[in-house]
Amino acid sequence: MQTYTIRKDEIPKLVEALKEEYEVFGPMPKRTSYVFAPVTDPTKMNLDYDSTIMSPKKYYLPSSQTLMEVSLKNATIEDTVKDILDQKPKILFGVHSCDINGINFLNRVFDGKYDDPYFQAYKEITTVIGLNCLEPCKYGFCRAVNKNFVLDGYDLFLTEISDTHYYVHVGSPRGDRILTIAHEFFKEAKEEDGAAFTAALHKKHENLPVALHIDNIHETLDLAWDDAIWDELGEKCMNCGSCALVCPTCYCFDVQDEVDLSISKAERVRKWDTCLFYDFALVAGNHNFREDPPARLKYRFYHKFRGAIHDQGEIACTGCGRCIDACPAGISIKDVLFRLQEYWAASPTPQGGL
Amino acid sequence: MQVQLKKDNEYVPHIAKLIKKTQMTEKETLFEFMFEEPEIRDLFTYNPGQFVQVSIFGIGEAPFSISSTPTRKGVIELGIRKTGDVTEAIHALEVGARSGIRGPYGNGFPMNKMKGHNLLFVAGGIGLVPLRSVINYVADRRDDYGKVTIFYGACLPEERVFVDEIEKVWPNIPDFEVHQTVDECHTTWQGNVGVVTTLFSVCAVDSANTMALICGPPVMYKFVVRDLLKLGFARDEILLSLERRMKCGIGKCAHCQVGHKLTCMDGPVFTYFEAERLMESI
Amino acid sequence: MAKAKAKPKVGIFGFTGCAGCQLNILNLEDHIVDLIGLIDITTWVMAKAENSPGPWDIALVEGSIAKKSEIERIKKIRENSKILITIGSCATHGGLPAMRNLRDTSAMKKTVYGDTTDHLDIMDKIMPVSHYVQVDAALPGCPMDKNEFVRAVKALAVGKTPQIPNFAVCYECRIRENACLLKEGKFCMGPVTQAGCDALCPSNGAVCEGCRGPVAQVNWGAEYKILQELGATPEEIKRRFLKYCPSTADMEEFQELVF
Amino acid sequence: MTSSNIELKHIARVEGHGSLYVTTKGKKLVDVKMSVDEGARLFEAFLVGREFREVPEIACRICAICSASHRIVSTMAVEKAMGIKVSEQDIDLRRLLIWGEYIESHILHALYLALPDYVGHESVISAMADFPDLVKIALKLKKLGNDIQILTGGREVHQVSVQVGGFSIYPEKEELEKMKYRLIKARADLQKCVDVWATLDEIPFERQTEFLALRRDDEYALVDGDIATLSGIRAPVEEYKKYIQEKIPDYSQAKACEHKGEAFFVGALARLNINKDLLLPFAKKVLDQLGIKLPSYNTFHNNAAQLIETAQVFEMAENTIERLLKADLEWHEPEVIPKAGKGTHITEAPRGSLVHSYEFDKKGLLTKADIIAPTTMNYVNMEEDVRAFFPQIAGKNKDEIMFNLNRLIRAYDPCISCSCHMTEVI
Ligand SMILES: Cc1cc2nc3c(=O)[nH]c(=O)nc-3n(C[C@H](O)[C@H](O)[C@H](O)COP(=O)(O)OP(=O)(O)OC[C@H]3O[C@@H](n4cnc5c(N)ncnc54)[C@H](O)[C@@H]3O)c2cc1C
Ligand code: SF4
Ligand code: SF4
Ligand code: SF4
Repeated sequence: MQTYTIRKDEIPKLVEALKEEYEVFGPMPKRTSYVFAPVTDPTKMNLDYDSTIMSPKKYYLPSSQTLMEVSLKNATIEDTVKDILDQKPKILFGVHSCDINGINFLNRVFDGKYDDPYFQAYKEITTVIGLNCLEPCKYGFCRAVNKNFVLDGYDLFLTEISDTHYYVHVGSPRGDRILTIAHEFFKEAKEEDGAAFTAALHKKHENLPVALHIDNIHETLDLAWDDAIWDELGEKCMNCGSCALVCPTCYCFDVQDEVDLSISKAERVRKWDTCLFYDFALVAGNHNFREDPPARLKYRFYHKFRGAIHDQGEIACTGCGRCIDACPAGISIKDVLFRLQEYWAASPTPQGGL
Repeated sequence: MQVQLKKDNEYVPHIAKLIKKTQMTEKETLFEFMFEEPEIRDLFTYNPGQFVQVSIFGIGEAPFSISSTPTRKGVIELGIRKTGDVTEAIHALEVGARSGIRGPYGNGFPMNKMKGHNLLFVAGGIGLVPLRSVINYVADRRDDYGKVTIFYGACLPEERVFVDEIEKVWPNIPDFEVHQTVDECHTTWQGNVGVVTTLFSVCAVDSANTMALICGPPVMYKFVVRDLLKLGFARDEILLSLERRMKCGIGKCAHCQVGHKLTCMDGPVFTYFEAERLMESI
Repeated sequence: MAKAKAKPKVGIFGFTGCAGCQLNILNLEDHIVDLIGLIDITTWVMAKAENSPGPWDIALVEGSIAKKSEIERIKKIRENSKILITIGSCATHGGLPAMRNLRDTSAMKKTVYGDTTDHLDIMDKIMPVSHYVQVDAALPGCPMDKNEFVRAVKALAVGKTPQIPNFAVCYECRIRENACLLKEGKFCMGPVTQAGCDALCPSNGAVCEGCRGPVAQVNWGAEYKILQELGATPEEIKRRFLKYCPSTADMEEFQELVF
Repeated sequence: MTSSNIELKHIARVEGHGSLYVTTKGKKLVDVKMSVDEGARLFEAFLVGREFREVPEIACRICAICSASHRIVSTMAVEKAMGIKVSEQDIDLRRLLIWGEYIESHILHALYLALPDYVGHESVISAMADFPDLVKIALKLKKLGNDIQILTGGREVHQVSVQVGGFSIYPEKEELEKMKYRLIKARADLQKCVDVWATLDEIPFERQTEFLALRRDDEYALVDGDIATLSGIRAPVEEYKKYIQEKIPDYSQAKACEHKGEAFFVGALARLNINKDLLLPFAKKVLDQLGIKLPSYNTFHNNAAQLIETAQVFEMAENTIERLLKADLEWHEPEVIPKAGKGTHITEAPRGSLVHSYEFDKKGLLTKADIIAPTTMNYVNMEEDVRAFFPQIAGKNKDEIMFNLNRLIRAYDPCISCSCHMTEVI
């Protein structure tokens, strides 16, 4: 497998070069934090970012999206899949492993017996340039959930091997395409680069220790159904939904019809929804399957660590830590998992913290 | 069995015309829809217990169980209660109006597995809508199934749906037995009074080689199941159709998650054995 | 398919308030022409000289009921309208003027007008419009959000119930990708406030002041703890909780709080 | 002779609820009473005990139409009380916000509320059918004003980003550039409105009165300056009580303002009369085109004055943006420490001088507030104008009298909600 290196200080030039063919998005500063945003000024893109407020799921499942337009006169329906495919191709620059895993998880949801043509269209037009995390981020615990590495889901993947260089893996023909149009920035990796890459991985594993084991989490949850922790958390949680919105694997959505002011056209719009909201399990006749706010918080955990195993074959958490950062009440999923772990006696806890 | 209608975009409904409206009660009406495209009309088939998503463009979309039986092709019958925006808009449709239908979704009842068994139907109120599909299916394939007992309960006599079939059609089918009850006493009502479980004392139910199919308001399940278990029904001989909020119908939006399963994909029909293991199911 | 009903007759009424919600209708520069095509505004004293005495299909009511004569007026409007919608926090929750509910109104009158106050028609307590008449939908906010208003009008025009977000401002704040201000140590009311404004204030770097009123199933206790940990005094928290919607002091959930 | 009453109940197309009661005997006018039908909100009372940071946020809710002015004057009064200095770019951003408010408010008043009378329509809504192009231009101009307020204040009504000590967010430079471009392009639109106005029939009317407005020597004063009158008084704003006296006239219970025991006028015409020497070229051109001789004592000229001022703030806005684009615009958290103190500030709201005066205790809680809004100041003048104008229309039928009185009151652009401490008359 051919690998490459690229100079860090050439990244802004690379971005400029790619802009002709692609719309480039990357971690850009916003007030006290970072967000994935159009890289208007490539010198402002910061690949040393800790985390972003929102995960890149927004490029695959926008927070609000028109699914189809219906003419109310003659009921002709036009979906918007083609509009997505017609967009300028996108590059997501500097996506961490946890987020690539998040996209892979969503792909499991939006594929299957019924595939979701919108998600698939976004996937079609999006090139992902991944970025290895060699240092832990403030709230993340990716290694505890085995999401600090990726097997696939990226087109190029960068690993910092020195103060001046990244090591580059090519993950797909789409990644190859970038090498073709911007070949002047990529050098074929030499032997010592390969050695530096191995050293970088070592460093990564030293830097991302793990004290949390979630192998038996679904069984742990079985045991914890009546635990006091849910009431305790329920008291703190304001069901504001922040955790679910920023999460790279939360995908619940609502669908609504909206008409235009001349009432000649209707749009069917899907919008992010969260299981923490009052309406989420509310049905006609005002029957609510999860009326109590704490029941909804608890449900989020059960869906992530139990339901998702059934539906998608893996837990719905990549350990990105965003929900911890986002929660105004200071609820930490990591702490909750630690506490639940105590339930499961057989789960050994090695020395050293997370 | 089922032919899957293959579509590029599962979210886009097919256009269907309302061809008949029959008011059943103050709030419930039976709607007969027919797909506009003949091709879809031919291909569209379903399993009793499955549901479709009906669109009133500009208002919204909502799930409804198919109340007709696939043994009688042509129209899709939906028995719909007026409770909110979409259902009110459906009720306001005039014959000839076009709306959207997509589906069928969900698993439906295990019609093959049920072959050769006696069947006990326990329906509450509008819960008869999906069960009617099974009942008429069984009526049309009479040889495949054993004895049929139908328990139907409603709050008030005037709130019963499909009264004609309950009173005139089904009792006349060989080996069919129908019992009804209402919750509240009513002067013109001659029949049984009490919740649907009181019918267990009116009519002896033999659990041997019998499967029970239940559909009704959420509160009903607990009590009916308790009685069925007492009568000796095995947990997997009791079939329930669950209701949850639904948006997509195809396993994406996650609203209908119950325990670790999805009502729209793994259900809406579950055996009691399964349902018992699904947290918060009933 | 949604069918456009005959153009509904709409009356827009101002009670005691700053007229900001009515002004926000005028501020719909991009939509006003279409809006006039969709509804027939037969009464609107602020913008029209010729005004119909009713009846109306939809009455939009702004402002608080701050004097006795306004009670009669609102009742009359209700009798003559099929649908009555409150616009803004004054009409929906009593608004800022209802701060008097928590104080001694006669002393307040004295502060403003001196000793001769007997002839004034000033009610001691300001209640939401829903206290006096049935309200079919509410578009809260100080001022009401003009986009939410357009959505509501469109919904009504096709016979749909206007959507009231049963979730907190944080939903919109997250979607607009703001870093949480509570995490910056600022006293944001977003988690206990009903969404619908597109998290306007946090997106402008300012805390949510709670102008849209409490969200469904509000968890004031949790917000109280957070603010306290950030250094707010109980009096300060109470002031914040009741600023735009002092009438919520009557809510059971509020009375359970210990200040 | 029997006396009869003319009641303009709920004067239409003004902001807030006001009524005018005129009693006549034959063709003679006996009594004029302006009344405020708005319920009292007791702002000055419920501001007491609030924290200094939220005072401007609450105070701007006195009136939506001049919420930006209320927000700024209140913020500046608080800052004066606490001795807080803000940066040059903060000052410029606040000024830009006010220019936006002027555009929006003057266009709203002159073209939406006042103009329909001149062209035979009951409202701008009905005028849409006959004058679609003009209405479209008016909408566009109004939107421009609002967009400037959104850009600098976060919202067109009740701004959010103006904070004591600075701002909670700054606009992007690109957005400012775009706004400047829009302003330059919109000059042509404003010109079209002026062209239309120039063709309207003038209503002849004159009454000698005093005019009061802010004045500074380097600029057409709108955001700060000294108190000035046309008759030549000039004094610092802190001395406002000497020149603006609140009293309860013996014929009514309303609080109203007088200057040296006489009625006086505040608003666009007052500013123009007092600051005519400081108009920028665009505004000067508009003034010339409309052919108004200054000083003017014709209240109806107030609407034309609004258009002239709109031209003035167009140019001021362009200049302010120009200066802002040269600043760094790096946002910083406002730093403020509460302190006991007194602070008074006056700005010119679009409809006239606006006074906010506060006292705070050392925790930064407000102990006293005095707010005088322009409509309160104009109140006595309005009644005097009605008396002076009446003979001119006394011969007309009742409908026409009402129509003309309505117009006169509307010429003031009264904002009755903002009269935060007017009491009822009747
Ligand atoms: C599998 C299934 C089969 C159903 N079969 C029938 C039937 O045969 N006849 C019938 O009258 N009703 C049936 N329902 C219930 C029916 O879907 C609701 O009455 C309907 O969604 C109410 O929509 P609305 O817009 O009128 O009400 P609103 O309360 O305004 O609902 C708004 C939205 O909420 C969701 N929603 C509300 N209530 C329900 C609900 N009970 N179930 C799922 N989603 C809901 C829908 O997405 C709907 O679009 C069924 C529901 C499910 C899940
Ligand atoms: S649950 Fe929290 S930590 Fe896990 S993936 Fe979602 S946001 Fe990240
Ligand atoms: S800033 Fe306020 S509204 Fe936004 S997430 Fe934080 S608490 Fe919620
Ligand atoms: S963010 Fe809060 S204060 Fe601001 S408009 Fe929304 S609800 Fe009102």
